[in-house]
Amino acid sequence: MKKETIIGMGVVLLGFLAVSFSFGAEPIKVGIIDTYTGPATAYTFDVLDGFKMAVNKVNAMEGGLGKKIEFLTRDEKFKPDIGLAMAKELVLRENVDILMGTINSATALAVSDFAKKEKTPFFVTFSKSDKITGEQGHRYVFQITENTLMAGRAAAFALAKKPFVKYWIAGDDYEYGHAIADGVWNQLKKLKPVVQLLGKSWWKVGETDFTPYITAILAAKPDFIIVATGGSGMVNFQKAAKATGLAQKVPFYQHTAIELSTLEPQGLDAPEGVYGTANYLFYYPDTPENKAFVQEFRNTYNRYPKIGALYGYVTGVLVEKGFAKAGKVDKEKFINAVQGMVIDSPVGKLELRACDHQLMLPMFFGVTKKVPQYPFLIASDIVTIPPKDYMPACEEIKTLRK
Amino acid sequence: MATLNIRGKESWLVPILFILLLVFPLVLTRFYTYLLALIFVSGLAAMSLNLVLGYGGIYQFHHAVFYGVGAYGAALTITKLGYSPWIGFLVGPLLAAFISLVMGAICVRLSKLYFGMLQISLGSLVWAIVYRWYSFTGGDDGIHGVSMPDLIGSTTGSYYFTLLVTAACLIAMYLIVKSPFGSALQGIRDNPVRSEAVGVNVKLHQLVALVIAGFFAGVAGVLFIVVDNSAFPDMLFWTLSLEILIMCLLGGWLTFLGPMLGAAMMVALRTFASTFTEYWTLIQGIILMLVIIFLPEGVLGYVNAKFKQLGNLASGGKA
Amino acid sequence: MLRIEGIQKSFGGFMAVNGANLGVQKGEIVAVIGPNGAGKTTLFNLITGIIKPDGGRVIFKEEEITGLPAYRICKKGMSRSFQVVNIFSRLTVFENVQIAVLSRHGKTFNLFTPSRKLLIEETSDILQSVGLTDKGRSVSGSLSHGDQKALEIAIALGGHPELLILDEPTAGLSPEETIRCIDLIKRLSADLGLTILFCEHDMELVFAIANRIMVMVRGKSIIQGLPADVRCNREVQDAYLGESESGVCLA
Amino acid sequence: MEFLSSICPPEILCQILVGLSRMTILFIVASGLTLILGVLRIPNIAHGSLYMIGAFVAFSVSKWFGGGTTGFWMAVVLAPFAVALLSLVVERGIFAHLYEREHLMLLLLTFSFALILGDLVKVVWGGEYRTVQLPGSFKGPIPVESLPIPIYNIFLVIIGPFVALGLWFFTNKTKIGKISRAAAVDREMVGAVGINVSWVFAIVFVIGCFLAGMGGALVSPIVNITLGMDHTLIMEAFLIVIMGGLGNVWGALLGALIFGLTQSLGILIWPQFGIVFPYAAAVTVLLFRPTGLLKSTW
Repeated sequence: MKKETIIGMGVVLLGFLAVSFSFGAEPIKVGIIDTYTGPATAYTFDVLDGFKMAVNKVNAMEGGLGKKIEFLTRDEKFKPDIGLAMAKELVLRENVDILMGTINSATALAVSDFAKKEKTPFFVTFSKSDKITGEQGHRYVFQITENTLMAGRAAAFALAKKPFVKYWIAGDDYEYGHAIADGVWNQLKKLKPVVQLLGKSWWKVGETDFTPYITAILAAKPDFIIVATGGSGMVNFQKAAKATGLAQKVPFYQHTAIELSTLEPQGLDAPEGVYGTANYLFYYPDTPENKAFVQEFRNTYNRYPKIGALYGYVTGVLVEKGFAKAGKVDKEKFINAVQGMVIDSPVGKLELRACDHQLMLPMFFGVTKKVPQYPFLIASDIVTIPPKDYMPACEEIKTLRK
Repeated sequence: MATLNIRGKESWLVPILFILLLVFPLVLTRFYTYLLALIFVSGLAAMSLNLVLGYGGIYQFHHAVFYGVGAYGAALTITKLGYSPWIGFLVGPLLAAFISLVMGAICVRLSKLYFGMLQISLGSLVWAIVYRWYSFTGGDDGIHGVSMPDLIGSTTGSYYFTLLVTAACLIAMYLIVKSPFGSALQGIRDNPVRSEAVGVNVKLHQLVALVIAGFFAGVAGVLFIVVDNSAFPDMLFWTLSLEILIMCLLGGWLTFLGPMLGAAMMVALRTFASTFTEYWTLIQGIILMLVIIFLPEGVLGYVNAKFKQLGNLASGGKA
Repeated sequence: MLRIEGIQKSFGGFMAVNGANLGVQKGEIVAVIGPNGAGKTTLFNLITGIIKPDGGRVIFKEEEITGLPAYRICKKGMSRSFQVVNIFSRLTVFENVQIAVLSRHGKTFNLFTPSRKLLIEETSDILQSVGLTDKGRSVSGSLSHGDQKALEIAIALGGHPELLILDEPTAGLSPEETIRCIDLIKRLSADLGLTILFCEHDMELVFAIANRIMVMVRGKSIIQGLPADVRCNREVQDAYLGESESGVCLA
Repeated sequence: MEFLSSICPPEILCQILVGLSRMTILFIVASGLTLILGVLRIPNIAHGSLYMIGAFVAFSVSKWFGGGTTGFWMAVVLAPFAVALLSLVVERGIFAHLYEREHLMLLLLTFSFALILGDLVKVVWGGEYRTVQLPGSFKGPIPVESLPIPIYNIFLVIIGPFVALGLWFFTNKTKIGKISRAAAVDREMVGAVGINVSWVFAIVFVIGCFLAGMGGALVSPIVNITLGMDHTLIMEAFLIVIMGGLGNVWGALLGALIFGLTQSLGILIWPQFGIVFPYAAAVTVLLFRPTGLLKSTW
């Protein structure tokens, strides 16, 4: 082996040694791993901005502990191996007290496993995997968003009251799509045994041309379609539904179809009459809390808050209140303080359930509609489904975790 | 030819480097220990590719398949079949070698770009299967929390395990490169027609090389499980394959240790660039572009050439 | 030792070799001559299995080897050099020859013994015989053209052949190098008792060393015989000189 | 139509028609890729990024002209030229100096461009979705046998053959096209007869990239324009090019046809594994015809 090679490698190693002497930080440090590149940003930017809004408020008025909250972001670019490495970097090098993120379920689950090992609280802000607080849940992980099981059950709850019998299931062929579809269907069959499934179609994630699938579905003549798409698939499918006229022929449901993230980019081109569920709508409920939140968000960022803003904001509040209640920057004390905590939010009081660390959010069910006051569609005929109606019971979680 | 020679006067540096690496966890923080382990994993994957790319001249475009199969083979053996991790560690590389044998047997009749294209198509099929076989592979969520034996469960433990396995693999690969098989392989790289004419069964040698490379890539996949306790379908996606190719190229694909250096550069760059900018792929792309334009033989290749030029290498000559 | 019967090969409708016949006896030096594009190199490629014939037979040591892959034909004791330098350009001169020697000893699947310990003497001997001993450590791609041509032959010798096939061994060489090359071929034949089949443009060289000569024109072998017979053959004169000047003996 | 529906059920007919429109976009992008691959020998991974940039530029242009019919047509016309201009700068600035490098180097070089362009798009347009409004005349479906086909898809199916004919005209009837075909076979020879090969290459590269931009512009009204839209597309385009035979434009058409149809019909046969069919088709083709269906220029 050549001398210079070895010397070179030695220099690299010494370099590592030199930079590794870092210092502990005074403020509360939150490390955020999320996807800030690609389609997912339609959701993740709002999480970050909502979180920032909460944190800035705390920092401006010296939060309960008298410490500032500092945060570091890492763009994992939807790659779980990189996301995991980044989480490790944040904990091992930056010594963050709290981890939060990410929209990618694979990353969320991997980081959750790491958080458990490192005994560092991890707030999952957008991944909808029901494994996070379900079978793979543990003391150190919290889910601030609804999960697929919850979303599916909530939708089934509302759909069971509709007259549709012959269903078709279609969706993005990945864990999220299947989980949503299974969530709706299993619950729907339980609530309304007469329903029948005519068939299923799955397409690859990122599919842009849905017309072939839609024509196949139309040929089967179902009463209703459960469309389990996520991310960019939401808008893509709605566009195709509009172009083929599907939206007028067969009603369909998409989780988050009524949500601003899906409707705003399409402007007035979005199809009307699409059923959807969402945890947050900036115009509903029409309460002072929500109005104040929307006003503040618009003042700061000059746009309407989407669903992610609520998740980010609530996480910021929980971090601040948790540490304030714990009385010191101690991860174990923080968890003891934050689990079971009830906080105020734009959608009312929210409880971070102690038994599985799942935030109990209300779910809104509605159908898309054009209105004169906005340059995009909004939800109408909104039904609020309270969390106790669709969340799995604590006993259920216990058996899942064994 | 730019290979490295251990017989020179500098051979004493190798044990010293190894001892340095052995004591690093005692002085480094856990993060740097982890980062080094990650570099070993990526580096081993890149070096296994370079066995066929740099030494064999085979355009293996989708090498990550074997890395991923190794990881999944181990992870599934441990989590789904419930065997001991040590058995999983064996199953991973063997499965990778087997997939490599099947894919190699199909692709090896083609050469250069056509080989690469067919291989990338086949590899994409393997990826698609892993990606959608929810009930078994966990689909796009991947597999998480693969439990490790206590001995190698900690950051330091996994570091030492990774270090030792990587070192063993490097020695084995070095021996192979220096063996008659390695000579024949380099002959095939330089001139397949002539190799055939001197009695070397080119396709068979290439196939064996592919299987060996697949095996070592599988070992790298297993080490990823050891370090990160997870397996993801992204490990089999074609973009990762190109990243591994880049590691070979950055470090120097005609040198033995170049890919390891390339991996160190890529991992370090990604880790540190991403701490101050979300545009780290931009930086990655620019560096890659500059290296291709100005250092076509990679960093280590360039350094070697410079030293040769300076005439400092009289003692490091080769047999 | 080698017999070729009516071998044929066409490339996209062009008959490169169209029924060539050839016989080589043990110990002979046989030359193949013919104008440019007569199909000499193609013929050699067909014999050594680099390309597969469309028809005809190749018989080597009483065994049919038609269409066998090149590496198997090589194992049977037939080695060749190439017209255009065809070496392992990133490897050293020593390694170039060693690959051929390792291959002949069937050691190329040996994974863990260092090459540098294997078959050193035999390789060195071959390098010595072609006069490249002192260049053993040079990277072959950086050699002069003359040395590369010598290396061409050395690689072919690495296979320890009974029949050595040389495709224009002196192409591109200076007059001095050509003389060295002629000496080398003669020595190989005399000292090692090699049977040699070669093709060449240099008529002087051909008539100086060949025992027998085969003439190819437009893919066909038109005559095979002693130098003296070939020299004054009418057909050969037609092919080389054009019909107007026939009646003059070649060279 | 009635004749067709008598021999096959309407939903299959529908799938075929839709598969054809999917094919058109793939063909336009892949034909540019194969042109560059055939003449310049560059496996251009950044081709997908150019397609993405074409779509983003189409968005910006359409917005500039206030959307609607004008916006759409201006976008479809101007976006490819913008991409062509960008590619000219890249070709003259960088690729022109590196043609002699190994394919592997060129492949990775274009990959480095894909990385750079991807982040630059993010710098310029941000990370959110963008959409281009479909002009009013293209809105809505027309029913074929009671099943709807969007008008825009039919428009695409019509455009496809025109692009193929245009390319055929370019490569066979124009001087530059003829030179480029000769250069694909023997670069030195063309250089030797005194033609400036370098500029021929530049023109071919720019045309290839123009097609990528055109694909992006044409697809922009029916998808949401987003970062990452290049990733799946470039893989599919490469498979099409390989299937058809490297450098063969008609091969790209054939490959795109196979790809589009196997994907559409695969959904009918086995919905869950619909996407496996085109990949399996590519592997099958290559198993039996390793150098592609039609003659490769390599």
